[in-house]
Amino acid sequence: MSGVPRLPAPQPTHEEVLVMTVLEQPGAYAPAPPPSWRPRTDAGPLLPDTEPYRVLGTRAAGRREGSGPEAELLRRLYAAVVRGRRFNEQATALTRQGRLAVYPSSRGQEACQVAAALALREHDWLFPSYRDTLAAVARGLDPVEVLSLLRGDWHHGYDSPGTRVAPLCTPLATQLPHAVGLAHAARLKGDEVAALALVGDGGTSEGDFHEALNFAAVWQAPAVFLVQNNGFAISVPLAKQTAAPSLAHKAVGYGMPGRLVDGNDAVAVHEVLCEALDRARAGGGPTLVEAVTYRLEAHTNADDATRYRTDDEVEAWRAHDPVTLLEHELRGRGLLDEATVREAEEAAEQQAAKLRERMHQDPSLDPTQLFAHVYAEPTPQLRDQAARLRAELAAGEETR
Amino acid sequence: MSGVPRLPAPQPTHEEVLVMTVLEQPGAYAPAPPPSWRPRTDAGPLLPDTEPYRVLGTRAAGRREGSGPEAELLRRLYAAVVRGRRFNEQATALTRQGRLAVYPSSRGQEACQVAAALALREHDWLFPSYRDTLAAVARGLDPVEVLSLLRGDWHHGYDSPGTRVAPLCTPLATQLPHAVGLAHAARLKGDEVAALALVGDGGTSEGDFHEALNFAAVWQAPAVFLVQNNGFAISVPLAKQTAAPSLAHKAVGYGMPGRLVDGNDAVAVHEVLCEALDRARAGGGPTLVEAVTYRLEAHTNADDATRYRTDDEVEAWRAHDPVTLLEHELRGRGLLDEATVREAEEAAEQQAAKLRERMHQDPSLDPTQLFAHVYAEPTPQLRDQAARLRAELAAGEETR
Amino acid sequence: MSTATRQPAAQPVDRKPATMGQALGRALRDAMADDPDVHVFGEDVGTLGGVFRVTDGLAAQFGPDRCTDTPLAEAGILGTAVGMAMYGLRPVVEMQFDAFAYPGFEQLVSHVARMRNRTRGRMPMPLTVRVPYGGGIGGVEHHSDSSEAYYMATPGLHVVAPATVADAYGLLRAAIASDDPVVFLEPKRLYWSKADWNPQEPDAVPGIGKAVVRRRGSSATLITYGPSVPVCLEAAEATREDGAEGWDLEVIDLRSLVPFDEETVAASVRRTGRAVVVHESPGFAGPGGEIAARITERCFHHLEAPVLRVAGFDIPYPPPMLEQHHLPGVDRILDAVARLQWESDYTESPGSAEGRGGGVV
Amino acid sequence: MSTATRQPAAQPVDRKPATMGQALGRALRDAMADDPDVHVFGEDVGTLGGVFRVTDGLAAQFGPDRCTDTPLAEAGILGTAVGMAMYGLRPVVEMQFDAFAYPGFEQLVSHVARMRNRTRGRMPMPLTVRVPYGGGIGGVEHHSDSSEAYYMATPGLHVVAPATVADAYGLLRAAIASDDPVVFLEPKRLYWSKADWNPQEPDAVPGIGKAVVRRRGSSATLITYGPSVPVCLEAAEATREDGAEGWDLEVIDLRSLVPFDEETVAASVRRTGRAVVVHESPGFAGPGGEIAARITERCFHHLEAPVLRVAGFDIPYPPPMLEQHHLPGVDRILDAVARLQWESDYTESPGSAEGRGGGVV
Ligand SMILES: Cc1ncc(C[n+]2csc(CCOP(=O)(O)OP(=O)(O)O)c2C)c(N)n1
Ligand SMILES: Cc1ncc(C[n+]2csc(CCOP(=O)(O)OP(=O)(O)O)c2C)c(N)n1
Ligand SMILES: [Mg+2]
Ligand SMILES: [Mg+2]
Repeated sequence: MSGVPRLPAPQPTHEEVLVMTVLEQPGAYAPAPPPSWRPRTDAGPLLPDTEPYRVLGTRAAGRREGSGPEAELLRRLYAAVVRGRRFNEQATALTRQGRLAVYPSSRGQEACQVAAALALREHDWLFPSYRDTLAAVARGLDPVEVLSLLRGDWHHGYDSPGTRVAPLCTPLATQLPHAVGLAHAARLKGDEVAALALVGDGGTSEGDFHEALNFAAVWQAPAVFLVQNNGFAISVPLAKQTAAPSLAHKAVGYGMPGRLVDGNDAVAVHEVLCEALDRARAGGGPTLVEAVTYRLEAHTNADDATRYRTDDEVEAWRAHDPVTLLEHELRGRGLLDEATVREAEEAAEQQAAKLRERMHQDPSLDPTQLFAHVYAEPTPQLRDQAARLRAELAAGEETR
Repeated sequence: MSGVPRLPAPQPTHEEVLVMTVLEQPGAYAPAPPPSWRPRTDAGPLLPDTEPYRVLGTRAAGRREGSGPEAELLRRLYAAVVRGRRFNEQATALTRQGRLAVYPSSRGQEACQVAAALALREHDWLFPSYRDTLAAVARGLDPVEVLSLLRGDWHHGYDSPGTRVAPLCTPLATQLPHAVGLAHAARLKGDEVAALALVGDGGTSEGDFHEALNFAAVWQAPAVFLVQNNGFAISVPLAKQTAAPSLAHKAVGYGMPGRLVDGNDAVAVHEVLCEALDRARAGGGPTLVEAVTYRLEAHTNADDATRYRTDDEVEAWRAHDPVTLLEHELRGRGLLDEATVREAEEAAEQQAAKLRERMHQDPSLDPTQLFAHVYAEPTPQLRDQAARLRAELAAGEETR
Repeated sequence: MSTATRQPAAQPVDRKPATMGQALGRALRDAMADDPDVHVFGEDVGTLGGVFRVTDGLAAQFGPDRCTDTPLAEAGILGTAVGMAMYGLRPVVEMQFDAFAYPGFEQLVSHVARMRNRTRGRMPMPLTVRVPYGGGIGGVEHHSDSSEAYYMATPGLHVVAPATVADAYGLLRAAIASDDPVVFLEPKRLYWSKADWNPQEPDAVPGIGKAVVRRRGSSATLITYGPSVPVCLEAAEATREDGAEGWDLEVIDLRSLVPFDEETVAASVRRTGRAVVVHESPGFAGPGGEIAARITERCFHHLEAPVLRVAGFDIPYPPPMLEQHHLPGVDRILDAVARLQWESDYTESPGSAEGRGGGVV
Repeated sequence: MSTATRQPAAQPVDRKPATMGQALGRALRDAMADDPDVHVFGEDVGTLGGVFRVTDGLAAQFGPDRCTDTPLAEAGILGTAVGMAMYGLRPVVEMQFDAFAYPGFEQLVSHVARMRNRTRGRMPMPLTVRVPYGGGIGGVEHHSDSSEAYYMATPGLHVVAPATVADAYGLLRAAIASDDPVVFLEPKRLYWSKADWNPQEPDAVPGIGKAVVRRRGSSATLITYGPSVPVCLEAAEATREDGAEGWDLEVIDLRSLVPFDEETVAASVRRTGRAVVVHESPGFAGPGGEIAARITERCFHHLEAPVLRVAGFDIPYPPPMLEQHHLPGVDRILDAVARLQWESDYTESPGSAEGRGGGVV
């Protein structure tokens, strides 16, 4: 990977042996305790705080006014969540117009999406799930390419190695070990690269979540895991998903820090992710971040959320909207004049209009491309099948 | 299941909804916080102690002299570990005599094996792995039947429903969800039954470990998970397996208590398991117990442990031998006279001799039984295949 | 273990249009009502009633302990189902989509399929694994797999795929009543297919393992199952209407891939002398290979042409906008029928075939 | 991506007996020496050198970052390998035993096999998955599975199984050099098989996808791969020595199941007119079905008899004391050859076959 900042040679990963965790205890039977008994790692610092970390609207934000977060970052986040909100609306509208096969909206989760994108440095990688189109778009990718999977013209539309955004991943949690492997590989190569992987609350129940976090911790891989706990896995509420005090409490079981953050507070999420990514890039190992947020729309346009949750609950969360929270903060600090608002909204509208226009053009597809990338070289059998399909298509052309 | 003690009707499992874990925080932006924000479960009681729990040879044991553990239990445990040690030796010898295909010895882990077996009540279930033959034998199963898998005459030899010991499980951690499902089923039926599942330190890295513990906690299933952390997964030491402060620290991430215990202290393991099983049977949910122990022999007779660990380490652990620890305690408390020692050793020798003798008889096997239990009714294809094999066998008989 | 099945009601009731999805839901409801050991669980099967609404109403009727939303973990679902079956329950689990059953593969292959055999019959696995499967509904990646080849290659599993409303009900009841594990493949694109049907008096369906001739014919046999059954029937009708070729095609619906009903298939092919196997799953190492090989073994001297296969291509399932090119359709089936060597009877002059040498006969 | 392969050394060195295990280890070592992007990892592959010692010495020579003991989690191994491949490495992972690859099935099917296709070639998966596989070594349950049917049915994977010392080296080098994922099935019971071989000048082996005729013959073709190759060769020799039947059997070693070398197989069967497919994996829905069906499609008019199959039974792999009854042996192979209808030439009188009716021709 050219142009990637280089790290000092990586620390030996497996040599510096962590040892068995039994402490000597004064007792009458004592022969000298076995040599591999040493004091354990201290669990304390790995445990999450008891309350989700927040900046917006708190005294913490007030106290920071002098130092940070600077106005610039607030404004960038604001513009991005406004654009993000509009993007979600537009994409949902495209499903109604038959231009997307399906859209899992991140409405209500824009703070997480945008903060994730902006927290990344150029050479970092993002590992999104199907719900994280917005994160990819906020990172600067072409929205039409990002929507390829959900439009249905191909499984994946953008240049992953070029953009350093892995394909939107559908099988839950399966992208997490990819992030770990990639981060580990980068570290082995001495590149200063971190990987940020996104997963839902439901996804934390999958075995792949467990295996990925364990590998990351053992390898001290520069990976950060952001759980967007939006309260539901389709219809299943968090209470049926886990009995844990918080999802961030899973971290200590792997030996990495767990952080809990208000997922509707873009500044807080951004700050926590930046910190974790910095630590990762510097060789400090992985972090698990749980962002508490809420999915304001149904699971996808095909879902009927009224079957499993009340309007009241949704309304209550609307009052904690990530866009409003940020706007309120900016206004309160005198950082938002009407011009800035108008500018942000116009930019959002323009992006949406352009997207709409481009998505209303039918993609031109060549069905024989189905055989082109199954292997580097098609097998003889695939060549046969491609030829047969070509013949069918030609025959179809003729009869048309 | 007849004769099983009945519980009062189970509590509704999913109705009493645990809710999202975000606390209100005083802040300037505050509209009323969403209604689903409630104080979280307290993580504190779920965290393991900082030192493995011990009884033998500690002041704790001294203090207990009046109340418990009573002499009777100590003597039972002692007799059982002596028998267990001898059983391990005999089984290993049988591999050298070609009478077992393989034997994964639990030498050094007898305290865990025996304590697990004795902690169970009649209607409880045990879910052992391939290393836990001794636990099954200590529960009173026929050793020859228990060794069927490792002898190679069949995959499994004893009556699982009858003995309430699931088959020795080879694919790591895959027996854990079985234990959860069974415990949950028993609870749904109102039976007062707990399931104790055994797994190794290596096995905790598998996705099935994660999924099983999560289901158990969400369902509040009466299941107890005993991790025998014997320091190695074949050649891989714990430090390459996990970076966690302890394996017991994984519990909090599921919302169940984690307990750390000296796995070579039979009394401590027994006590911790009894407590956890009682809690489980009473509807208090699952527990994760990590027992810190050591595998004194190679992984199996086919393994060469000198490739990955030093004699020094093994020697040090020999000095912390579970049999010696118990014997020392009993002697120190005047509970062990020479007659008792002789009696225990003779019983162990008798069991071993009988086992040796029976294992030296070739089992009589009918190869056509291979088709008998693939399905309740063999398919037509299997009937054909069985007939063909029968014909081959008959032809072979003739030419003999 | 209960094998009770619903008795027909006393007085006949009118048949009304029902969808396959409704018939499946009814089968679950009736099975749960008849046997308290039947438990339904999986992702979103409770409150939501499943993403295809097949389990709709079950949680309300039987309570959340009989129809349960689980955490999101397929191995956990199958693994706990194994434990529940060990305690005498009859779990019916749902894998939300075909490709999302793969995380549970280990539990399915190593335990669900093998527990009875391992314990010599002492621990049966009366477990039904419902899998909405196959393509044709515009699903994005991982939502349209045909995974039956994996299950067929796993001894110890029954593999069933209904194609009609009546079979959906009858076979699911049979699957739940079976003391063996059944992978029950529900063709997603047939969920909304309709037929006149009476839930009070459901049509009798023979037990698992019996194929059925859906259309009698004499020219050649189309052998298929699940989502391709209506396509084959359409092909058979098309060629009759078309008239030109004058083919009268027999269509066999296998209903279950395991056990495989060799007798029905062989009898048909012996009669017609020609056969095409049709399925959506990729051709290479797919069900068609086994079926064609087995027919050839049993009917070699009755075959006028090699048994041909019309299958999905040997590719990962395509994106929605291209799936119609992948799925076996009427044209492709009739093309294959046309290649069944109608012109000449090669088999009468085997000596003339080119390229053979060094024969020993 | 490097596709460098080792150049033959200048001066010839004597060939010495080597085991297949040693040749595989040497292939790994040479690949790692030639390409710093080749990383080996898995359970116990480092310090221990693997339970079959195939990776012995690699950690010592290349350090623990190039040959790494992982935590015990097969999905984690395959999943992190995917990520490493995304960053340009060439991972070679070991699944400790066949049946212990199943927990990684999801990663293998949904990502390893599909990433190239998903990304239209932008993210190739140059990943080798080594799987010690098959029976015959007295392994207890889960240690003797033949799982190739699963991999063959998964578009996007190459499936390779060597049968000789030279092929073990050459095919493993080719697998590692391949820009596509290869499931590399190492027949466990051949690990200790020996041949004269020179690691300095390893025999040239054609790339993945080429079968080889291991023994020329004219009477019938035995088609096989991996652990059954020596058995088929023995059967061929036995019948010659035996003399009675006078069969001269051709033996084809497929070497790779995907890509499948139809040309070599079809050419042989066209010549001999008879074929038997032999493998250890269960017969039903196993590799033999595909192979037999394909041969029949290609060679129908050259066949004197249906292509027969000799395979493992359709059962979970048996316990050690019974495995000899399950494994296809010389007798069972020769029995199948005997059933290839040597007596009469039925094909000459197709009209006489009983049970056919309603033909249209
Ligand atoms: C392995 C797997 N199983 C099931 C599904 C089907 N599915 C898609 S989204 C979803 C819920 C996911 O919930 P969560 O992880 O909380 O993410 P969210 O949708 O809330 O962002 C399910 C069950 C899947 N995609 N992958
Ligand atoms: C799923 C799976 N993967 C790999 C193996 C091969 N294997 C058998 S034992 C073992 C090590 C297990 O270590 P641990 O869990 O600590 O148990 P111990 O052997 O120390 O009792 C491995 C890797 C297996 N049995 N199952
Ligand atoms: Mg969610
Ligand atoms: Mg261990």
